[in-house]
Amino acid sequence: MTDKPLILGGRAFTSRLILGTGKFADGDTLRRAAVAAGAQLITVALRRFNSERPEEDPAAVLASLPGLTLMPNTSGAMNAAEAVRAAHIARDLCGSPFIKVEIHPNPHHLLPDAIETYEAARILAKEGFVVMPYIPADPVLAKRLEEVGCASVMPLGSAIGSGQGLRMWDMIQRIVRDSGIPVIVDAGLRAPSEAAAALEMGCEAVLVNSAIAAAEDPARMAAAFAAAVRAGREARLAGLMARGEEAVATSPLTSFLRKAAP
Amino acid sequence: MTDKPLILGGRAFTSRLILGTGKFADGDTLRRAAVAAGAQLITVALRRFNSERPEEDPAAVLASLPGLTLMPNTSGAMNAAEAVRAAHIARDLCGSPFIKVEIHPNPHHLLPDAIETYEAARILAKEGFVVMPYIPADPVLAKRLEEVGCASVMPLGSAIGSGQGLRMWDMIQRIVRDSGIPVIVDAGLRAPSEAAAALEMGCEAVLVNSAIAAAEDPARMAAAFAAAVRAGREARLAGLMARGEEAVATSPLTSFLRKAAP
Amino acid sequence: MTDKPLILGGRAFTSRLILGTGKFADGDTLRRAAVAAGAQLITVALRRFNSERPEEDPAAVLASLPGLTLMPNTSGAMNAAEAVRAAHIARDLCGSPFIKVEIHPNPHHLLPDAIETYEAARILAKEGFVVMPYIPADPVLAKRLEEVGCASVMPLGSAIGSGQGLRMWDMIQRIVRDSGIPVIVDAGLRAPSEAAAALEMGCEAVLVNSAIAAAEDPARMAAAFAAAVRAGREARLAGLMARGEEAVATSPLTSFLRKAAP
Amino acid sequence: MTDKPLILGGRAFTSRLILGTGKFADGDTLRRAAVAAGAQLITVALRRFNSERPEEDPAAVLASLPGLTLMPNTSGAMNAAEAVRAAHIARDLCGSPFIKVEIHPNPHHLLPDAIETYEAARILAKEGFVVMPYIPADPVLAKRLEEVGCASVMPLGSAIGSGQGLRMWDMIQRIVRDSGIPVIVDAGLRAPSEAAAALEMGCEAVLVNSAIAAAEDPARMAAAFAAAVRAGREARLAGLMARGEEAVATSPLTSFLRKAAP
Amino acid sequence: MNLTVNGEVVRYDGPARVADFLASRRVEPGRVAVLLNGDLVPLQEREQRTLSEGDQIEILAFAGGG
Amino acid sequence: MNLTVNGEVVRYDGPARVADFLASRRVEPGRVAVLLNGDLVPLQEREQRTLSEGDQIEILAFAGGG
Amino acid sequence: MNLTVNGEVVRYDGPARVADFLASRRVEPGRVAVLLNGDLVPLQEREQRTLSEGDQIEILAFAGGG
Amino acid sequence: MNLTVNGEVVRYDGPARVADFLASRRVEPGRVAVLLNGDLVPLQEREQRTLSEGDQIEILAFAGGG
Repeated sequence: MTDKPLILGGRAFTSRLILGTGKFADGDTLRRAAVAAGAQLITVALRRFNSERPEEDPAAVLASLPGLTLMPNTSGAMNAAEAVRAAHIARDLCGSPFIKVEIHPNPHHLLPDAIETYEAARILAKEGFVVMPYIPADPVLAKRLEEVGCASVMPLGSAIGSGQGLRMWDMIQRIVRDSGIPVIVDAGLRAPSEAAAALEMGCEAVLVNSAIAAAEDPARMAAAFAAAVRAGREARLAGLMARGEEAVATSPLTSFLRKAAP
Repeated sequence: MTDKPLILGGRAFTSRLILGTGKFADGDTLRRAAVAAGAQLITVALRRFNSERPEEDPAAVLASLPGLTLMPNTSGAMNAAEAVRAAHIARDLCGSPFIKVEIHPNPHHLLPDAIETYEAARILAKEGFVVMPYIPADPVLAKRLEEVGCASVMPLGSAIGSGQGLRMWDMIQRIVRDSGIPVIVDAGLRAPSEAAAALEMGCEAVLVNSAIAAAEDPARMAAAFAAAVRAGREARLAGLMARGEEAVATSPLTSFLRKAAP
Repeated sequence: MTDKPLILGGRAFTSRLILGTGKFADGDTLRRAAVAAGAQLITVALRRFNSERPEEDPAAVLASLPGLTLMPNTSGAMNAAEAVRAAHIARDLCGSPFIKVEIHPNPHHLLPDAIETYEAARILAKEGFVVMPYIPADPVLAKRLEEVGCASVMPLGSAIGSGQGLRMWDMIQRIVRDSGIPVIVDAGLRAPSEAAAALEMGCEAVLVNSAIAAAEDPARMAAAFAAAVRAGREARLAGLMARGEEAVATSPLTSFLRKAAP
Repeated sequence: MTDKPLILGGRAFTSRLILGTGKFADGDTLRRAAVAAGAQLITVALRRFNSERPEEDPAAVLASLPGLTLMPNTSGAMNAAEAVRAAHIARDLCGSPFIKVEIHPNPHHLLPDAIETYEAARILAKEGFVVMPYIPADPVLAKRLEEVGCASVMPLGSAIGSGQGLRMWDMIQRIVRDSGIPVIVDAGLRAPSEAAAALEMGCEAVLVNSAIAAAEDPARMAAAFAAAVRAGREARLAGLMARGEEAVATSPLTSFLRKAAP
Repeated sequence: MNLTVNGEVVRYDGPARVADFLASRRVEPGRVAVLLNGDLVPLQEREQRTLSEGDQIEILAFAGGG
Repeated sequence: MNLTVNGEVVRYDGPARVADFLASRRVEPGRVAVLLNGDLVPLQEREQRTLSEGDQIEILAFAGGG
Repeated sequence: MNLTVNGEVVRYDGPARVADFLASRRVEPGRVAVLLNGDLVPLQEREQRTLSEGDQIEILAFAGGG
Repeated sequence: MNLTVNGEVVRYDGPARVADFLASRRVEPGRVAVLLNGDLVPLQEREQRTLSEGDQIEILAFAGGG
């Protein structure tokens, strides 16, 4: 039961569960969740430094864990120029070439702006970043992002933090079918079953944050997601049965029960 | 991360994946799948003895595996009387008190007959069987089966062998909410993610056959189902986040990116 | 654009929208909704007479409308015997042979009891009633009810009054495919589009109550349901296009736009 | 039961069913469908002139019908420049200021290109066209198209010609909630019920082609769509009941049936 | 005499025929069904049937229902 | 004697005990259930019970099933 | 002269005005758009504009489309 | 001198080097990025670059984010 690792920006990841670090109650909860998730790629956001609460820095909280790669996001950026600027700041801060391009001008639905995201991704890919854009589930956009050098595309399952799961199933499936780069579902997942479903349909990984941070027991939920992601991946490799419209018997429908009667 | 075992008929099961034995290519494939699934409860069907192919008997094939409990089904029975008769024959044959009551008079859709199933279950429960009825996703019927002494109810996810997954989600959820006995999804599952979802919503186990037997690599798929079932169970115990209609930010939406410009 | 009428109990109905009379704000609202719906078959319930509010009787409220057939229901009955008793009382009261058999012992979900409903329907059909049972979306049960002489089967779309629409789509479709008597969706519809969908898939009528009574403008909503039911029926007769997995161009994909450039 | 007309480009339309003219068997079938649909706005495509089959021109076929506005599409355009060029040609040909901007570079899924569509729409709106872009169900893109002066946005229900209906329901709902211009569902509808549902959720119109042209009886189906669109619109104006999770009784659940027994 | 009417004990001293009793309660005859000690009393029998001490009477009518 | 075994008529002239009959058909005793004229013949009774002309015998085993 | 019309090379020796050329091809003037070497030739200019050897002409019309 | 630090005007009279200023605010140097009048000041330049009256400084750090 061997599997190839997930390759992003030339690095090999055996974990297919990317962990977001927002909304955790405290650093200890985050650390235990990260361990339970077996996460190797971790998102962080930029904010103004607050000298009163320096311990909030998830990079510091997780510094002692081996084998983590940081992926800063550009959250807060309203357009391509701001996202490019955020990427530069983030790279200065942690040295990681990974950048999650995330441009969502509307604070009510936090849905990504296709046009600005495309422009920022194009520029940052040229500059050598490992660009991972958070995008609408739009197959044409996904293909264009591949063409300008993105390392992956990360379509939303549903709105950030909504927990509505894989509402964009149809379009994600089309993205997967055409994509030459890894497709990673980002945002909206609520349950490990949804993460497993994403892997089963051919996504290469999922990015989960709220569903773990807002669980009653975040570390236990992180472990559940990790197991579900592995199960979904294994199922993909094991070849799912075809779906049919009709019933197909699994037991012999013999008639001896009638005939046997005297 | 501890969990209580699943109790059925006074026996404790740590595995929540019940394996059906139909449709496997051969005994070896079945045996390897059973091992990979970690199955402790296994369904078998009755048929007329065929001296040409005695090795087909799954009870014989799996005899060397420790800790298995057999659960014969009454497949082929068209009414309560025939199902009761099948149960008697099966108990004579293997000694197991478990019986999966399965009465589906229509060979096209193989959907269960509520009235005959109820009658057979009532009789067999009185006779001391551990009765596990395969039923429509009907909450009132489920409650009545509990009242006559069934050990569990096993509503269908969708039609047997169709691989359409958890189409009956709504009604299964209502059954789970009201039930004092374990609810086990039986029939229709195609993917490990669906099994995980059943456990997440509070089902105590799933019964899977076609999805494993008809996978390209049955043993690998069995392992994937086993992992997904555990993940779904763990997620249930870890407390899933609430589902919302609206987006909720996971990253700070600060405005420094704009203000920073001179 | 001709259509055959719906035949129930030997009577021909040109309207395929059956109206429930519960929950209306007052008699005038009910009367205007009934007119707007063009209803020909109307459900009513039994209750103890209240001399303080005799005007509540919907049969009295609607007495002036021509061409109405009353269909009392057995709501409140907890088992077959009570439902049979209610049917006798109702027939004494209005003389109509129509009876909606409705047995839902659980006041939380109001879901029908398959076993009691079957028993009551069997008895009442023998006694000559035009039996219209409210049932779970259970194809085997539906077939058995046809065999004992019911005039139609009325599977639920979703729980009574929940407005969740056609959640039981799959099983209703199987009922329709096999049924020799009219299938009528009863309960759970919220929007005219759902009523249209029921007719499109081959149901012969729908029974609507809450969606009209609880609308902001009940008469206008009744008219909308009536129009949608006719549209759905017409669509059924006009032959819906096949559903596909793939896109199919509706416009010529010519290349002159490129070639035209000098 | 009055309604305001739909205003697009300063013109008032009482019909909310826009008809596409592709795939019809012949001109007569198209003409009868257009009449039955009551269509006031009609899409046409550009192609190279074929002197062998001049009668294929739908503008000629429909010329005798009063009150029709033509809306050429830019089908075949692979990018913004080609779409702008197609718009110019189309305006020269029919004089109509309406243009359906449709840029789908991938012939397999025919999904729209957000970036090129945005660019073409921006240019054409500035030039004074009444711009109606066919778009992915992307709320941010929709808002930006409104800001550059589009007359409406036309998100896809599902892939063109697939007949999969309102798969993009969630995102279309978000578009409707935020939009200051009419939202029109274009592509993928198969059944009148789906058109009604679009209007119920607040879309101002639908564009239908394959579902009518590929029906067994196109004129009858056109009439069914027209009726369903009116029903959906009326339902929107009549105020749909709230959707709930729980059952709510429509009949009194009195207990006289039990107490009455001596 | 004392009667139990729709579950409540009431005193009634008018004429004993069911029809008279119903009239005393302002009941429109064609709009109700009557159970006397559990048995239906159809409209045409209400002039004949009489009430006695302790009888249980149910008067039922239609109400809105779905 | 002639027997009907799993629906087919067969000629059998061996010893009349059920156990002997089963052995003649290469049946592993613990893997089948036996119905003789519709009645179950448990394992422990197969040495005693005997077959007669015209008996109907069903020999049943487990097969794969879900 | 040789022209490329809708992508095909054709020989044309009639009068050189666009309108004449269109008439030679049985085109109803109000039902087509014309591109001459990539530029639109509106209806009112087709009497003036003339064709030359090697010109590329596109004649476009409406077709059914969604 | 007066500086605008993360949007707020503050008085600062310590040594003018960026590194000194950061130290005065108990900032762990490797955990922040610094923008001086909109330009990034990388870690290795903070010993050289100095602050002047009216400068705008942004000090940025990582926070939890998804």
